[in-house]
Amino acid sequence: MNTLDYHGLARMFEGAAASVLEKQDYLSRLDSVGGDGDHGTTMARAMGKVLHAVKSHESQKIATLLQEIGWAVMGVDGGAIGPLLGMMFISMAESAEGLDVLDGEALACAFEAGLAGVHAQTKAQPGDKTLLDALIPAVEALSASARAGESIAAALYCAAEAAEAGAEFTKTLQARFGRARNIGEQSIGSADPGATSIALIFKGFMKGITDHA
Amino acid sequence: MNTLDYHGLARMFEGAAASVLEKQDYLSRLDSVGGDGDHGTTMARAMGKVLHAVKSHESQKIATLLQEIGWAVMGVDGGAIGPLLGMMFISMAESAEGLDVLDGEALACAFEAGLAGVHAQTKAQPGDKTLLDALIPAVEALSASARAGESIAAALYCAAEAAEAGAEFTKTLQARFGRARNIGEQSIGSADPGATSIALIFKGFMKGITDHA
Amino acid sequence: MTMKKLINAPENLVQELLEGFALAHAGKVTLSDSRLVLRASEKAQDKVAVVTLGGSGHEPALSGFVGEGMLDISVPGEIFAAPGPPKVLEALRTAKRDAGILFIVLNHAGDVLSAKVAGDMAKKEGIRFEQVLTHEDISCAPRNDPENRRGLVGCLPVIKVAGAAAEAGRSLEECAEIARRMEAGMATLAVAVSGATHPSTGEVIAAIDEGTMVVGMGQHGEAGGGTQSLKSADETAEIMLNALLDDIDAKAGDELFVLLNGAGATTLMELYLVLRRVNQLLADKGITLARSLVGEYLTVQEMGGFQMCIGKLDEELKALWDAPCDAPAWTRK
Amino acid sequence: MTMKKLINAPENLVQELLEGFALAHAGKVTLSDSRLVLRASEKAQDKVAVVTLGGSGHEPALSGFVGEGMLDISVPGEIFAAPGPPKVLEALRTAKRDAGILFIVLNHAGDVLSAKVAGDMAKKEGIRFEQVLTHEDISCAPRNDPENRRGLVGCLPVIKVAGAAAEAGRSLEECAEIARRMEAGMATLAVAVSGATHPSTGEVIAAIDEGTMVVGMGQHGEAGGGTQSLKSADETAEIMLNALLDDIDAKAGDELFVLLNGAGATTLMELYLVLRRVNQLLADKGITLARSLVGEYLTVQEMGGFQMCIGKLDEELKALWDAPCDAPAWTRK
Ligand SMILES: Nc1ncnc2c1ncn2[C@@H]1O[C@H](COP(=O)(O)OP(=O)(O)O)[C@@H](O)[C@H]1O
Ligand SMILES: Nc1ncnc2c1ncn2[C@@H]1O[C@H](COP(=O)(O)OP(=O)(O)O)[C@@H](O)[C@H]1O
Ligand SMILES: [Mg+2]
Ligand SMILES: [Mg+2]
Ligand SMILES: [Mg+2]
Ligand SMILES: [Mg+2]
Repeated sequence: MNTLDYHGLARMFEGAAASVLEKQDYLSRLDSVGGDGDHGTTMARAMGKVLHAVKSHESQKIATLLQEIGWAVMGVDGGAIGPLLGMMFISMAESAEGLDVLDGEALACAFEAGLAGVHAQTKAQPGDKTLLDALIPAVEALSASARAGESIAAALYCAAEAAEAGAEFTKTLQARFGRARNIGEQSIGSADPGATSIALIFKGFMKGITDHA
Repeated sequence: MNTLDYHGLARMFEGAAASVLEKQDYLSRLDSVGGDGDHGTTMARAMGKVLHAVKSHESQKIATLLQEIGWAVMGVDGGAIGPLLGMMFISMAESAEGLDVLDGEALACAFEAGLAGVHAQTKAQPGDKTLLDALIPAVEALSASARAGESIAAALYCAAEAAEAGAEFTKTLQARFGRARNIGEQSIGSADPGATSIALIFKGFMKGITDHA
Repeated sequence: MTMKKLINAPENLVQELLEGFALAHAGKVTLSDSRLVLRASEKAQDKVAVVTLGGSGHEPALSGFVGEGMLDISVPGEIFAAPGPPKVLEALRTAKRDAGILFIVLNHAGDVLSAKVAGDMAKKEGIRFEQVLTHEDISCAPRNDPENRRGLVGCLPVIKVAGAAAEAGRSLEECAEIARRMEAGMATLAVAVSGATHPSTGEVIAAIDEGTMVVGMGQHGEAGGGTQSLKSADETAEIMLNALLDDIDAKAGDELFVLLNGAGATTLMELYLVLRRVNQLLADKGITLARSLVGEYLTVQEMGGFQMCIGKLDEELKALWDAPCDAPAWTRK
Repeated sequence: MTMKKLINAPENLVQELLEGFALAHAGKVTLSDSRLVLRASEKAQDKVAVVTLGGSGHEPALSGFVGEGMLDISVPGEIFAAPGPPKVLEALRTAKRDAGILFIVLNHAGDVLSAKVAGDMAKKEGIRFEQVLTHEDISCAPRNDPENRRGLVGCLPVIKVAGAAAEAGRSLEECAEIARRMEAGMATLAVAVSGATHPSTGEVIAAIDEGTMVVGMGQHGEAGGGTQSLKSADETAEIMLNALLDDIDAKAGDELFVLLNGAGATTLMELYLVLRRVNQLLADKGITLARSLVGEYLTVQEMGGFQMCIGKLDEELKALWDAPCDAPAWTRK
């Protein structure tokens, strides 16, 4: 399998939803440390919308599915995470516009566009203890693997590993963006909720692909 | 001593103030049972005004002193007790109008007028657990004693005894007037704060007269 | 003492709060040297004046209702305690006019006593006034025992319509009739979910157990109703509304106002939920929610809970309700 | 869960509260099917529209500022959470007009992100708007680091003057300039004395120890300041005012507004005490308390405490402040 079609993409998102939903409470607990404790709830609502979009979607087109998922995620009134994640998927959609399947290069381009979409929304930089600290290494690992000609499953595996390492690394960081910024040094020691969600999403992407491969 | 002059009256009120002030906290505690716990505070403020009126008063006239005391007591923003007690003294003033000294008969008339002044303000009846349950027996005892030709000190002594018995008796009653009405049967067992104040005032009247006699 | 209040010396509390109040609403009210709260711009002498009295600690009540189209004078007392008769008499003297004074008194022992003593003296001085007593709390006495019903937030709609009538130049008799009509068709019930502290003494007002609420709570935390388990907004709305509708004998086709008065800590959010449910329940019964008012009007410090006050409206009362007014706690264009 | 709130199912909370809100203020606002809060009577198309967004649970903010002379549309989010970009974009589409839209955004991560995404899309659709960010909380960043200052109750005076300018037919550029001028001269500081509970999760928001207070509390109980022993009203007023005066560099001769915004459980009584002291302190410094506003505008559920917001006024801003408005939370004749 070296290309991803509409159905593969749908399974990736089903995997992401399952992976996040399983950890809902844990995500809220992480957000209680320095945020408002709603991250798990918001993510669960977002993933519910993702599942609904996947199930009810009819176009069979990659770009429109991504577009719809992005818009659905953004429609969750839950603070910071909706617009960030939503813009990631919408930017991916723009990159995948017109394509019926994504090969490794196209997938790398799509994720890079997604990352750029997130960057465009926030001034947060690597090391600021945000979802970027998981997303940047994930996208870099994915691109490197895909462009090296590895399979899409392998690329997603690398991305998931990198995202998890990135989320883990946020434990050592002090929050400089989002609500957690306000607690300053007290944010050190616990992982960033947004980064943890990114790790769960990539883990789910991978499982979604490989479990049904 | 079978008449009461201006100075005697002043000493009576000084005695009443001392007697009440000593029990301020106890009065507030009684009011906490079914009322708003402010009775001691209000009475203390009222007695402060009484003392001030006595000290600063210049007319040397019984009626105007009573009038001023009544008005001062009413000027205390403290709920029910101010108008009731104030009207008592103002009604006494009306009865004593023009007199330089009060003999037993005049004193009885004055207190009877005072009681009538209180009655005119409230529909409370004997047994309703209000200050009337101390005031009515006190005035009756005072009148009986004075009209029997006993000394003013003796009449005040009888009044003080009767007031105290009346206040004690309120423990057996259920409040039907004032804030304590709202707690219904729970008011039984503890004395009515207003009746207790009346008992303290008459005790003070008597001590004021006899200590300086 | 577990008080978490931002205050200064308790003995100056009322004076200081009134100074701040007058400052905050300088265009609408002024504070006299003797501590009466007056309208900033006096009403014409040929119109009926509207006067009331009552303890402090319930802000914005009652002084927050002073202004164009509402009260001319409020006489604030100490915290939770009626002002003494001398101040009340002074207010009546200040308001004295040929057109007369509508004197609105909430049924609480201290207020009634002060009003009576001051009123008797005012009568002797030839001051013309009509007294209207508000006593619409259904929790502690049945409708046929009005003397034992407390006056709660129902004073506000009475002040509103009577104030509008006075502003419109209606006679003293008419103003009194309007106030009494409003009062007669009205009922209030309070529910408390959490207690408060007395700001001068630091004592707890109405400690309420975890998981419970008290229906029939008085304006100062006096009992009068039953403790029950804490209910949802919808259930609470239904319990209270049914009791009130019963009391005023409301029927399909009636037009009502509903006033939800927050006790202090209860959020507008919660009150909006209650209003929503009240509207549904009224609609089910064919009764019209003709006017509503939601906010904190007569508080009990930081108590949690609210008073629900409903009342019958006719065309005239609706028009008076809608008339413009400009008081600190109620401005209507 | 120690929540003592009158609510129904948490997942319906915002929808239900908005329905009740729209009902309570039916003459002033309406709720659209997609949950935008709109003015009951639309503003003329040739005038600038004013739009904002923000989480719920802060009632009456922000939807309580919708009305004549203030906002045209507010986009309410979930409890304490910004609405997502799709709703915000819909609001911008609804408000679209040649005169343009003044888009007021409070500086909180979620709001800013939603506004940015929606704004970028709106731009692509040719919707003309100017965004003004409010960020006047002095507690968590110095004046030269405005990006890290939160937007607290200062949005209210900005909405008031910008809304008045828009109502008066001023151009989008002028409205934006007025909003920015007001914002630039403004500073806010919050103090909390007691915590609250999150109405959907039941979690404690900012538990505050007995006998202490927290200066610099954020709008959702986020820290940002220091815990200190509970002070008197006078002392608290002085601590807060001095910090704020310092921040805006106020000088003798300046004219300021002072807005005291109750957090939820703190009484008007306490706020009046604070205003009284603020006025004394300003007078001592030769600064004029030109306008004041005391009440609950942007609450944090039943939290105890308040936000003090001060700002410089010039003749134009004073006139705009005084202009009539008719929103649920602020009516001015
Ligand atoms: N300005 C920002 N830039 C980048 N990421 C952010 C920003 N604000 C928040 N985040 C991310 O969002 C996460 C919090 O999401 P969530 O709890 O859903 O939002 P909120 O804080 O608005 O409740 C944080 O852990 C962080 O990863
Ligand atoms: N309506 C009434 N008639 C007669 N006495 C009353 C009445 N109301 C209150 N009292 C008396 O006043 C006392 C309470 O006084 P106080 O606590 O000063 O007033 P308040 O209850 O207004 O705070 C009661 O103990 C009772 O004796
Ligand atoms: Mg969060
Ligand atoms: Mg959130
Ligand atoms: Mg008492
Ligand atoms: Mg009292």
